[in-house]
Amino acid sequence: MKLVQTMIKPFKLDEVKEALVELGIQGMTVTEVKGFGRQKGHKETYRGAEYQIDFVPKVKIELVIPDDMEQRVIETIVRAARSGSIGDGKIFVSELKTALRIRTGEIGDGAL
Amino acid sequence: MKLVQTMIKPFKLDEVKEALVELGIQGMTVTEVKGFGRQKGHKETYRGAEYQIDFVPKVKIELVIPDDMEQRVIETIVRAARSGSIGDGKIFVSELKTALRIRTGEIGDGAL
Amino acid sequence: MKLVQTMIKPFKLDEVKEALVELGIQGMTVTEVKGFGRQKGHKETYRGAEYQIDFVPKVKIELVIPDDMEQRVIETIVRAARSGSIGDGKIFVSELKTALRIRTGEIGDGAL
Amino acid sequence: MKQILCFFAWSAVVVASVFCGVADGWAQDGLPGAIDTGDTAWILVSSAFVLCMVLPGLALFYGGLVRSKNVLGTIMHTGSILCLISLVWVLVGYSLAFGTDVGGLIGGLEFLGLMGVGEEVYPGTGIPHLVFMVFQLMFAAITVALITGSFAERMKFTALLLFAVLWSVCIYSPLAHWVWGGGWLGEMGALDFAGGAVVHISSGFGALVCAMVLGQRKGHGVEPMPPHNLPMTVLGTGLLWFGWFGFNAGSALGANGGAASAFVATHIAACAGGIGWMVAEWMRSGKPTVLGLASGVIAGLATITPGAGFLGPLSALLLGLLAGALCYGAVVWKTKLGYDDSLDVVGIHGVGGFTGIVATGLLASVGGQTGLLFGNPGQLWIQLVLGVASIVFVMVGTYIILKIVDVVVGLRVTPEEESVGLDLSQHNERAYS
Amino acid sequence: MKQILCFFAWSAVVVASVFCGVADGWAQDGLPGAIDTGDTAWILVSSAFVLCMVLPGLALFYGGLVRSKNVLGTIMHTGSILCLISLVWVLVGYSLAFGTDVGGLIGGLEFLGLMGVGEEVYPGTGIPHLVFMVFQLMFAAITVALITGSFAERMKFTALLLFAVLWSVCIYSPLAHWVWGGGWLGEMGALDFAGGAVVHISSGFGALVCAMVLGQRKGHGVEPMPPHNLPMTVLGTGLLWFGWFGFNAGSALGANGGAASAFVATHIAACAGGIGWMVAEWMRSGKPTVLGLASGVIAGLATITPGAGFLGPLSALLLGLLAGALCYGAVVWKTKLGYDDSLDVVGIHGVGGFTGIVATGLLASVGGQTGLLFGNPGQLWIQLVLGVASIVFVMVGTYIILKIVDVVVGLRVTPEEESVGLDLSQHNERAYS
Amino acid sequence: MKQILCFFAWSAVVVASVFCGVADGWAQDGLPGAIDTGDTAWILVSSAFVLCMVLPGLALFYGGLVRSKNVLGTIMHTGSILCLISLVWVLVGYSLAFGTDVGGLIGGLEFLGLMGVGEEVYPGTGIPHLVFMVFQLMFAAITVALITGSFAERMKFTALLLFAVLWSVCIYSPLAHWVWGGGWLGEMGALDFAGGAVVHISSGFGALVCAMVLGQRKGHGVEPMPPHNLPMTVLGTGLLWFGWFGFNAGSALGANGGAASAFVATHIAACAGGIGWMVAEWMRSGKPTVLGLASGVIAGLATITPGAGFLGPLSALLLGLLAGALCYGAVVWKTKLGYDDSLDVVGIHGVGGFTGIVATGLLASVGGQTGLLFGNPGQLWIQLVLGVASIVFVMVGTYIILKIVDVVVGLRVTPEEESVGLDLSQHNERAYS
Ligand SMILES: Nc1ncnc2c1ncn2[C@@H]1O[C@H](COP(=O)(O)OP(=O)(O)O)[C@@H](O)[C@H]1O
Ligand SMILES: Nc1ncnc2c1ncn2[C@@H]1O[C@H](COP(=O)(O)OP(=O)(O)O)[C@@H](O)[C@H]1O
Ligand SMILES: Nc1ncnc2c1ncn2[C@@H]1O[C@H](COP(=O)(O)OP(=O)(O)O)[C@@H](O)[C@H]1O
Repeated sequence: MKLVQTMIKPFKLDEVKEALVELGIQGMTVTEVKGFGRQKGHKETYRGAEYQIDFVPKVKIELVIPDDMEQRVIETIVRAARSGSIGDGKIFVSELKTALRIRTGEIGDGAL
Repeated sequence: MKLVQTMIKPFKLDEVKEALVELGIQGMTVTEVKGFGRQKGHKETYRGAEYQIDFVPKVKIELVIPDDMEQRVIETIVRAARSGSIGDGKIFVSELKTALRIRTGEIGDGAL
Repeated sequence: MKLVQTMIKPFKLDEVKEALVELGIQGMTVTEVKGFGRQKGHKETYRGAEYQIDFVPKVKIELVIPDDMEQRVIETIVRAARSGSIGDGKIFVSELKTALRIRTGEIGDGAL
Repeated sequence: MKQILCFFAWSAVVVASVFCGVADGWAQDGLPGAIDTGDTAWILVSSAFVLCMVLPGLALFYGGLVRSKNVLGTIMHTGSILCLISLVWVLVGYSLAFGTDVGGLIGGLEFLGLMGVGEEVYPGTGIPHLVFMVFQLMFAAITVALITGSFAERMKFTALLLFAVLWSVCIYSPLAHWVWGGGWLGEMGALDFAGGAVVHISSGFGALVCAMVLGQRKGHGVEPMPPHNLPMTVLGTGLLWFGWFGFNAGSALGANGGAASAFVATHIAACAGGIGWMVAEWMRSGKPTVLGLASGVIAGLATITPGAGFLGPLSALLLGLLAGALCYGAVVWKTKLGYDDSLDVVGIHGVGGFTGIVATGLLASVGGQTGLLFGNPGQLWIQLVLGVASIVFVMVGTYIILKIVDVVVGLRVTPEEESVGLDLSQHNERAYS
Repeated sequence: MKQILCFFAWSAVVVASVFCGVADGWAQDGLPGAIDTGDTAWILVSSAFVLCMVLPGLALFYGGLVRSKNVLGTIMHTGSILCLISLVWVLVGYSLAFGTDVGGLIGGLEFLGLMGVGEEVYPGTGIPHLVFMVFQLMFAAITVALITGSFAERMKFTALLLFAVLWSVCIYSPLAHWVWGGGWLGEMGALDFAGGAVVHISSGFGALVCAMVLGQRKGHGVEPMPPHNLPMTVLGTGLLWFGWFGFNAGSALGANGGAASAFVATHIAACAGGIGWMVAEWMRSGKPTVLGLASGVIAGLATITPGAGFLGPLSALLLGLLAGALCYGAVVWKTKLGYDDSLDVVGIHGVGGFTGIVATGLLASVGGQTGLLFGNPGQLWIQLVLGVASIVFVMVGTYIILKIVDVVVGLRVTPEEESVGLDLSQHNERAYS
Repeated sequence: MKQILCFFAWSAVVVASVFCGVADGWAQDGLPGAIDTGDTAWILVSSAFVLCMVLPGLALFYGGLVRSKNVLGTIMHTGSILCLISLVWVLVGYSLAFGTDVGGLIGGLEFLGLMGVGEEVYPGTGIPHLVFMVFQLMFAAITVALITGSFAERMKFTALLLFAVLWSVCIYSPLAHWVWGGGWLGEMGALDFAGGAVVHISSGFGALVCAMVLGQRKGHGVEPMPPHNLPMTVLGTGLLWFGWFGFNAGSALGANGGAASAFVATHIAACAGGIGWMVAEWMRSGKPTVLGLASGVIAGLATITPGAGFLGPLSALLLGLLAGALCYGAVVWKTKLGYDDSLDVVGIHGVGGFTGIVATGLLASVGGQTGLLFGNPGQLWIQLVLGVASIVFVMVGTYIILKIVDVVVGLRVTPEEESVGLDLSQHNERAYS
């Protein structure tokens, strides 16, 4: 199994989710995060004091998938999340040892 | 060492924590996340417009443990987090290369 | 590539970020988390009822880096995040299979 | 469900249509001759102030104290009660409370649908009858809303509505009549300037019965249930305090010396209540808290309410300090008794209201009234009767109403709905997105 | 940009300096002889109440309904309009609305910069002229602020300022003159107690044109855009309700029977509006909501506004129920029409205001006025003229102004700015850190 | 600690008990003969309005500006001061400020514990003495609360309480006496309508000393410390504005032409202040901000305070614009000086108050007073004396008090407590769960 993590622009979340569901993905976990990268942040001003805020709001999706779906999942995410402008985000894939469904105790691909 | 990630129902957090502490776990990290899975979300209505919200609030626990505790930790989590209804969540385990305690510089199992 | 995760004290975030940027790191992802560890939490009192809160606010940084930077990154984090008091946090390192930049499709170290 | 709603909606429309022509014409023949513009201005303002106590005041005070999944449900309790009970008051409640006395027990029906309530001066005052009516309306609404704190986070919404209507008609209106509308308690000489018994004892002891009958929240005493937003509660506290000037000083029914005196006593008791609770908590648990200060202010305000027009400033100060410490004690003590009065209506309004009623019998010295310490021991006895009679009537009545409501629609949400929270399960809404 | 700002700032300073000596001296020769302190107290309070409706009331009501990235931008719309239009009113607007009538169409210029507006009694009342002026000022400010709900989350800030000034001077002031300032509609006998046409129709139908001209928000109808903070909206609702007592009952211009009557009708219609919307929503979509109750209250208040001083309590009740259900219908129906009136200004203020204007022609029975149902069929006709004339004038005028503003500074922010949100893109601020 | 608290609690009780019988009886013999109900209504309302400024107004205004770990601590500053200083005022402060003058410097002790302050008319007005007292009480409370903005996020809670009591008794009461209570500044003819010197200079320059003595917050100038909740600050701004009508127009002590004039000047200056700050910021940093508009409104209000009853509308407009721009400049300039006046009390209240005092000497033309520009050059000189004397007295006094407090309990929390935040470290509470 693979653990796919992807940081994307928040307003792309719905689109990416839909695309993955169409592909047959049945579960994912989403976290609100702040990203730092090439996309520059923004300035804020409070009573004349200016702050440079380097972190940009992003959404992180975590997705555990069977090995054979890796390629398709990556392609799907890229397709749905790309806007072409800086800050579209990254996909990181790593190996996963075990997955287990708490409710039933199922293990492995069946637990996803 | 292993990295155990588990997504559970928020109101189970205290129970799971207690059970893990009893087992001898001394550290963990908790994140509020939104989960998408078989458990269906809910509807919301605002001035006559209805939205289907697919994401359910979940809590993610991250736990780094020595290799030999893997089995016991998984069992403990399952026992404490199971309510038997859909949405009880998942446990994902992966390999970890290094752990280090910032304060002391200790490395490996001693850092946990 | 390596995935470095580190849980640190929130007020150390800026310092750690600066130090990593100096080292040449160009991206990272930050999440607000709650940590449980040796650092004890705190008490809260509401209308005479006292609650022991075990979780302490922490910040988690996720960082994907080329293999050869691992040592320098760890040292940099330790230097910037250490305050010497309990609760300074942990660094966890694991292997990463793939990294991909959504905008350009670049893969591997070039995507970071 | 739908049918019932339809039915209610339609009956309201029909009944209203019938009265419409009759009453609305009727109401206009009062002569505005002796209206005092200053008094009228003050009671109009006071009525608006009391509205501000209910919404947004109380709604946010309570809303901040619950968990975030229940904040809208909690606000909805107060909001829907305000709307519904206002209409009930206009149609029935006012007449039952302030219609011509029938046997010392209840008012007559001559003011149903506000027939005959117009712009003419209300006897004994310089304000139009309509102004008196609407000022009293706000009291009727807030009293029922106060109770909801005791069953927060678990009451079914339909049950709430039914309970509110029955309680207002069967408990509040009669009690208001007994004390203020020419009923037996008022005739006895009982003193309740702005509602220590009518408002605070009734809501406080009604709340006690509610907490006992509905039972604890899931997880009570096991999970921590900290307030989700204390600044919201502070905001509510501030608005309650602000509005309470209308509540108490408005009860003088004019912008006169009595109002001045009640205004000052109210403010002093609020401050002293806050300090009293803060110091007591500081001494017992080592730290003063914001919620403690806020709770003490409300305790002070509830306690001074019955005596606001009768106590001098230093008596108010003393009573306020006492109220703060006492209500803190009651709230701490509650945890030992095991009932789950979620937002401490009993400990603050029940205890505060009763204390105030008794204290008025001791300390009255202003507004032509005197208590035991100023040479009139009889008053204390009357006040005790007032307090005890209110408690007994309210507790028995509330119990019966709850049983009826339970049979008709059921009191509690399901455990599943309770863990999801009232916001989503009862209203399909989330507070924060 | 900078130059324009500089220029505006300096012209203001220069103009003001010139008037300063002249007008400020002038204003003082009124005799305070016949001032009634009670009436004055009430209208001072009412003016403050209406301020409270605008800020914090409306600002938070709207602010809670938008997404969190736009909350400051939304608040800023209301806040900056309040500041700017108040000054415009003082310099020009008041005179255009309430100066000596010129041909039934517009007021004269004698009150420019408040020249001659002093402490002397305003004719026909017991209050100083300045108090009348400032009470009216608050109405001028809130009307423009109401419109902003229709183009929330996408209007450019410079466009907003320019639009507000033009709209206030070219639409609000003339309309206020027509109805209240001695213009042709008032002369015709049109009844608009507190601004059903002048305030609610004008903002509601102005809003319709704005929504159509500006177009939908990015993602409208595709992404869910739930309110980011409903307790904030409830707080706004409560403050609007509270302030509306000043708005409506203050329109009696004294603390008299008329104020009493308007106060009661206002409260009843608010409550009935809340219940009406709640029941309608409950029946249609299965659950009552907090936002529904709040919206119904506002609908009830908007609808009773023109008739507050003319309707009896039961008529108010009936009208309120109707208003709640009707406005709910309008809001549901909107989604089918496809224009994006973001915060439902049309469905609530437009529909409510027009309904109220017509209902006044039917149900008037108080304050010396009668409607069709009380034997005066002519009034209904006049009311229809009032309603329709206001709609036509406002829609045409708003369209022209928007086109001008579009040419001069451009109406909408860029798509990029829109997805970042107004807070950061227009104001370099975030609401929550 | 506990003993000290015990001791304080008990002494309060004992002292109060003693006065109780004496004073509460005493207070009742005033004749309510010449009370004007309209004036009384207005000042009762005004007192409530000023309460609303303190809590929830100022508490939330400040609370929104700090980091979320300090919001309760910040609110607690204002809340506890309100409670405590109200009691201090009742027991001692009022008498020191408004008792019979002793040598132009201080009031006599005849009103200790409100002895002899009753329902009788206050000389020269139509309101009961108690109403005058409670209106002044609110001023005493808000002045001390304003200062807390300068040492937000780092003051020890015990130090705060001790500081507040000493400052109120030793600085506020004498200063109020000098200007309003028959003291030397008032006798000189100094004009301070509603507290430019007594309230704003005193809190602003007291704040300056506090910021300097306490030193910077940890991380000041290094970490960004953005406001954690700007809508909360906007809410506070709205409530402050609303309440300020009571503050300024209430200072006419009646519902008369003077109140009307002050009300209008207040509103205009607030609006102009907002615009002034907004435009200045827009020009300097490229974007107008919500916090800028809000700050400008407060600056305008603080600046018009001393002249509210003496300036005409266009003078108010001009002064407001100036106030906004000037205070913006002061706040920007502050960052260069290096002291950490966390919430800009100096830049807004200090600078605004002094500007207002001087401007009154220039622009006064209403209410029987004239300034330099209207032919009375002497007034400007008197105003300068008023401003400078207040500044010197307050700065020296505040410094001494801080040193005493530092010795007795220590001023600052520990660095550890500071990084945890005041909410948890001082009060064991968190604002949001
Ligand atoms: N090396 C990295 N490790 C972890 N997260 C990263 C890394 N680089 C980028 N990210 C995440 O991806 C987001 C997008 O990256 P950014 O460099 O801004 O844009 P782009 O991917 O278009 O080059 C960042 O906001 C951050 O959350
Ligand atoms: N494939 C997956 N990858 C990542 N997270 C998942 C995955 N499947 C489920 N989850 C997480 O587990 C939670 C529970 O899953 P769900 O399918 O709703 O219930 P159950 O585990 O009882 O079948 C989800 O809300 C989501 O957070
Ligand atoms: N075994 C673990 N697995 C996951 N996270 C951990 C683990 N141990 C500690 N942490 C994280 O590191 C933080 C600091 O740990 P703690 O034991 O409090 O201090 P220290 O690192 O100084 O011993 C914790 O708050 C938690 O977020």
